[in-house]
Amino acid sequence: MDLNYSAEDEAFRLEVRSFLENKFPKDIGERAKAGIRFKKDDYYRWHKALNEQGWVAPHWPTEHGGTNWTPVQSNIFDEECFAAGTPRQLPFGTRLVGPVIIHFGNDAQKERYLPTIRSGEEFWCQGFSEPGAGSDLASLKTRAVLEGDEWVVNGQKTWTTTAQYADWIFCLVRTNTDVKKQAGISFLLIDMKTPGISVRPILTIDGDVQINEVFLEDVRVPKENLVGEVDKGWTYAKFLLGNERTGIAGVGLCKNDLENLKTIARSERKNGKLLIEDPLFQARLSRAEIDLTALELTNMRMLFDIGDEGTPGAIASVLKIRGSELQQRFAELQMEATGSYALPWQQGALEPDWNGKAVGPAYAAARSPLYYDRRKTTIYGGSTEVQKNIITKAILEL
Amino acid sequence: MDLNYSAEDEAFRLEVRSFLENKFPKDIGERAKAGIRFKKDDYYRWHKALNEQGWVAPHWPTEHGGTNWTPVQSNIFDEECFAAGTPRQLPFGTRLVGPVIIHFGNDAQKERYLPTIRSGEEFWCQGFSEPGAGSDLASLKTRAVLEGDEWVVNGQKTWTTTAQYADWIFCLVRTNTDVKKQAGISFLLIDMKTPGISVRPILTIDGDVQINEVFLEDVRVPKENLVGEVDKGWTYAKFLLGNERTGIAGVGLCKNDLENLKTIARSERKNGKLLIEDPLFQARLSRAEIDLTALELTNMRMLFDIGDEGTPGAIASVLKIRGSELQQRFAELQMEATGSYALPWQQGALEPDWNGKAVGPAYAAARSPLYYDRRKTTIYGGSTEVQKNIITKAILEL
Amino acid sequence: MDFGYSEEQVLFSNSLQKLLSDSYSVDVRRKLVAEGPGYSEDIWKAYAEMGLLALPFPEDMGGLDGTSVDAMVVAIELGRHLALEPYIPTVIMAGGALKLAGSDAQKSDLIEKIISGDLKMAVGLTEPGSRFDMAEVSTRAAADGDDYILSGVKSVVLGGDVADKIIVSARTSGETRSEDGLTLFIVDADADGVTREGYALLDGRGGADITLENVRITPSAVLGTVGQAWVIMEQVADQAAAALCAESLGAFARVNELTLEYLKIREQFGQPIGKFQVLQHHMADMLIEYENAQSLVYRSSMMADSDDAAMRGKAVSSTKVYLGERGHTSCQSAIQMHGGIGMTAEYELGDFVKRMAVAEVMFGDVDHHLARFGKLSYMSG
Amino acid sequence: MDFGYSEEQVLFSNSLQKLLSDSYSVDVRRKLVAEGPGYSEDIWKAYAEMGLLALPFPEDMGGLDGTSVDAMVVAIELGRHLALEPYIPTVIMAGGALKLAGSDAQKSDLIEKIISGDLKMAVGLTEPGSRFDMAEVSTRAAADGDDYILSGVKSVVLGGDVADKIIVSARTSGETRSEDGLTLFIVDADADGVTREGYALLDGRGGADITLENVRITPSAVLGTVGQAWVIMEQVADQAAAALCAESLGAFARVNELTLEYLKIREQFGQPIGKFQVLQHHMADMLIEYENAQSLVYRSSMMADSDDAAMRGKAVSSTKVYLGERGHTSCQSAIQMHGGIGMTAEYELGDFVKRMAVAEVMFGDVDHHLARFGKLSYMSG
Repeated sequence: MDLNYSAEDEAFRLEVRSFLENKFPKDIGERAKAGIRFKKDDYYRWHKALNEQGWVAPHWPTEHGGTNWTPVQSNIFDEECFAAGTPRQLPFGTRLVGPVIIHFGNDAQKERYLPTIRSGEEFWCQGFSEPGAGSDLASLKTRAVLEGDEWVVNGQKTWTTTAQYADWIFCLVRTNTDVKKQAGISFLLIDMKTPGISVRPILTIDGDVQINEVFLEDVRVPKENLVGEVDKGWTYAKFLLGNERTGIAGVGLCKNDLENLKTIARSERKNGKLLIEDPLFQARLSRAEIDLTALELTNMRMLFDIGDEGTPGAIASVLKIRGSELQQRFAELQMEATGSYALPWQQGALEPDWNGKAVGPAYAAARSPLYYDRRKTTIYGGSTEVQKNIITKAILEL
Repeated sequence: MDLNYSAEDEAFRLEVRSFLENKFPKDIGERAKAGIRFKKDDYYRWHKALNEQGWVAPHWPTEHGGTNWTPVQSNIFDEECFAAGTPRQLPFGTRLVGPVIIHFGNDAQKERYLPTIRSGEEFWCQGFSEPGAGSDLASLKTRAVLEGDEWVVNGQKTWTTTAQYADWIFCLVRTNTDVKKQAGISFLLIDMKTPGISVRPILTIDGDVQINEVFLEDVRVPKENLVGEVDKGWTYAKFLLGNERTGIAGVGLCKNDLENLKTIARSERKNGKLLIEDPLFQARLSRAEIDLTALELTNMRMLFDIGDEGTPGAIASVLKIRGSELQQRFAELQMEATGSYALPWQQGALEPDWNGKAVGPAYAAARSPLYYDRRKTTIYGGSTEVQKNIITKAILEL
Repeated sequence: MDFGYSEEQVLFSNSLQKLLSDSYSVDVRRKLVAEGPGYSEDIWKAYAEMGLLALPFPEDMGGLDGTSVDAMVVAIELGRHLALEPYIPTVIMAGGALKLAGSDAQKSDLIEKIISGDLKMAVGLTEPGSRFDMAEVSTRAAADGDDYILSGVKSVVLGGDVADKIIVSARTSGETRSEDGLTLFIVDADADGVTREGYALLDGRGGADITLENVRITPSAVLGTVGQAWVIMEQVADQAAAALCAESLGAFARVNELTLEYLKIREQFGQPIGKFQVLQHHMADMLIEYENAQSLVYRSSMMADSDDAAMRGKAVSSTKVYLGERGHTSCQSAIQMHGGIGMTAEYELGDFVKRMAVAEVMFGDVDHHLARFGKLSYMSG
Repeated sequence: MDFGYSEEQVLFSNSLQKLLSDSYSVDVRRKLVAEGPGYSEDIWKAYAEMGLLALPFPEDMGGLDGTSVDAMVVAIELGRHLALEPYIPTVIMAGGALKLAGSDAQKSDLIEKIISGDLKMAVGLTEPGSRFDMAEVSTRAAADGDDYILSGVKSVVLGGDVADKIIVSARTSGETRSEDGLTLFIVDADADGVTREGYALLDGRGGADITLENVRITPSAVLGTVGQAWVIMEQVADQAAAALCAESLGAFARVNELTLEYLKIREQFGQPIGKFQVLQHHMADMLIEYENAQSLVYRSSMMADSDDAAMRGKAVSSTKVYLGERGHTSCQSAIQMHGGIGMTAEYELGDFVKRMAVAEVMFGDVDHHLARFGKLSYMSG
């Protein structure tokens, strides 16, 4: 038993740091620290820097550009990125659809899609959820009917993150209504420029527009855009969701939050002393930091346990539950620490092009939006309730 | 809207106080404050004092000795009793079986049982729960078969509080196995001296022996001991459980606990100051007191809402849930406040006849036992989970 | 003991409810926030007509002589319907301060205008960096002959964006965090040296930071006794907090209603999600919290008029703590049980949640009131 | 980075597990508690034979040169099987203090006897009224020639009921709550002036209050440098706390196992109660808490040997806080889900719950370690 990183790992950490120091655009990092929203271009520049370094899809097989990092290295990479304030690498291409194409796609699909996913020339979004199919994803209703060489798709997707930036969408569609609901689903790649697709942005309670409704009306998709076999899409979706696990705990994100929180608590004053010295506040801060330490180690233990096999068990649900709760907790504590100045709703101050003067201290404007935004973490990617159901079945066997 | 007591209520409170001052045996109150266990005789002496005052069964119809108190007066009475440290009046006679006999019993039963319930000459216990029938009470298996003029009873009851003191037990027994489980249950009164009854005390985690298993082996019970109609016992049981509600919140108990807690927190020292001045402890104490204030008022609102009708709605479940949680919380805080001296397990010091010297401060010995004893409050009388199921059905209609 | 509304209160509550339901749709409200002025002048006039603005004032000034409980009855409806108008700052706070400390001239000058709907006011009692300690006042009022010259900043003043006059605390003597030496002044919003930075709060209501730079105040605008404002400030803040809590309770009721309704209509896995026991129990918890919060709101509203500062302070702080914690977690449960739809701004849930969030922080957060409750309860005896 | 047991640790763990399962049934344990002496001398001898008592000591003294992680491996099993023997006070605490501060004479005199199982020891670092502050020492050690005369009381000394020798802290100089001026002394339990009041703790293990009345201590029984004991006391207490947490983790594992098993076998309403979603999710919460507690126990055990007091203190206090809160609530859930059966002393659940309760309070409760963590983390920078 040994909690220390190996010398190789430490060297790798330095390599990552040096890359970030030299290649990650500083202006993006500064905006991130201030809670300013990212632009599409920010995501793209970051993606490009990663691609140039050969680190854009580390978990892919090496023949497709993967890096063969150990889980511990992946974790170090994530940690350093968060500390530097990089945007989250949008997961839809490299993390989600990429592996599906690699595992289940045919050679033509691999040739067509993988290079532009790597380069970032084409952005992807995910068409899974529907208005009537959230936690119960398999009840989705979007229909795809084969007419000649084309699938004709009709339906509606929702909660589609960054659909407004996306060139492609990968969709679960119903291709068979005569079988059990999981058995009639296929996995389809659709060009967002296809006629019949319209995107309606959804304003969320944090005041941002990141998610969308995507309407599909007689959208004609070439037959060859179907991945794998028809009606086998549920299998691919489960594979994809299983790959969403690494980094699911959000340890890097929380560590960054912790630093922000400490900064705020060392700026705010209470009863003539620093807020961080206030016993009640300090106790809450301590608990959150202790929880984070526990989560980080549990995450490490999981990485260690799965080794190179790459398929974490249901224990990933433990990480998702606790990680998402902590992400919320840190946002909440930052809002609390900010006091009254968390109340003015300064949406303008969060836009990249804003030039005005924010009310209150510089950190104030983004605190309430962050708090409300984070409410989603226990909902998306399988809600806390769904994760506990998974634990119940897979670990507890109840 | 007015939170103040009426002049009549205030006068009543003084009357209760004066009664307690003059008629409640002082030695019992002192033992209660110190957490010493009650003896059977303590219960009896208290019962007798109440009976002499005409207050032993206030909620009974006046023709049977009831007092016609308003709900607010009942509440004042409970409060004052707790403040004085009286034993809980054992509910089995006056509170539970008494009203069932009054409502559903025949004249002979009323004449036979009500006087000795009032006088305390005969103590009762409740034979409802069985090893296989806890939350799911209706699945009880104890059988009663009519043979001539006698019911022959076989089965086992459990969690039977103070069965070791009881002269009589009222039992739910299965008299019909061919119908829906609720429809085959009868309500039987059984003399504890009947051959075939044996009582096995159950030691609980607080170190006390208050509950028992009661074994019934070919117990022959006169036919006339059946209350109401055969197979209708479930109706009477529901009526009985509904009557258990007044005082269910345990406000008086908690107020007494709060005073004990403050006394401890003013005796214990931390960092050279009184524990009650410690910000973390004080915050917890404050929260508990605020919760108690809210509960007290919610209890009052409920009493006000039901007025004279006497049948609280499912809102009583709200009181049971929160009240039982607070009873636990106050026990927990007292244990916490006591610090290390809550660790020695000083069972002897809690017995009425003990003459030794306790380790640590006088309040220490009873703190852990109280904490463990109180774990039962969210289990018995319909567990918290069962209460939430009731709220779900009756109030939320989900 | 009596927990019911009086007949008058029932009538008042019903007519206010009708006014707000009829004229205050979601769209109307959101447009007022998005396009300004952040409240409805028409509805303000309607309040005046129905006597809402006269509620707490003595009959001889044209008021209705209402109590804090009457104010609660109003505030619950304002919260339920997310009304935006500066009722609390104008009527409860400034009105309360005038009632408690105003000279006859000030009263006759200002109260009539408040009642008629022609005057909006606000009260600024906190400053940047003072957190929730109203005694930590850096704003200085320097005597200059009979006048005072005020300089300082008042932060996050509820209703300060549209107030015609703002009552501010300033230090006429004493150390920065002393309760002695504080004085209240009535400042014209457009007086020389007054700058205000108005903004919407996260629930859409208006607030402002008020900067005073050598603002000259004549003796007629000194409110109450010089150096003795603390008692008035505490009582006004308690009445405001009690009213905010009542608003929050109104919003809480809607949070629960919306969530319960959603549990019944939203289907997943072939049944309404309200059939899942875990969600049922979370909803039961929200009901329990609401019932207990209601009890405390009743109590603090009943005590908000009291001049027994300790009793009143304990009651108000209790309610602030309880709603600030349990209302808070109930809102989180509500969003969680709604899932994605709860995250959308279009759906109304978020608006109620944010209304409760403002009530949680304004006039002191949970920690502030927890410490205050503790001090009042355990530190004196 | 490596989270697995070494081969030796696996072997050790397995053989200890076998010893305890074979010889330590529920009935045996309860009889030892009820009828005395509160632990098993036979098992103590077995510990000695398998090298458990030699674990932390250097090889040249006959020890196994084990680390705190090895101690954790042992402690987890002791907790899992509710072993009663004074392993922590004798081997971890007294052994640790001797290793850190003992003179060669003291080491060669005492460590060998500990290893052979012929000497039991305890360490008393807290006093009545000092709560968990080990610096608040009222016990005085007055110099008398080369000797010291000790007077004072040590409270709730783990294993103090059966210890042959007790190491106590006493003040040789300085103010009552100063970290300076403390000295450790090795006191014979049967020395003149020593009274001990032994008792069972709520988990059945033994403890004692030790009263010292003019107890004469010769120079050979002074442990470490006079007046400089604080550093040793902190490290010993941290190692003890880390071991107690590991024991608690072992008990926690059993609490979860028993509860999960019960959910599967107990039927109500025609199905195993584990089919109810609310209970499923409570059980899932207990699993989550256990996994995270395990991570922290690993970490604090790994750091318990460190002489970086701040790092070590933060790690140990983290674990104490986490287990003290989350283990605590998990135990409450466990009893709740068991219902009536969880309240009975006959069923084993309560024994594990009480073991965890002792670990929660001993060597500092949650508040104590929360404040310590905060001080070490946020107050220096």
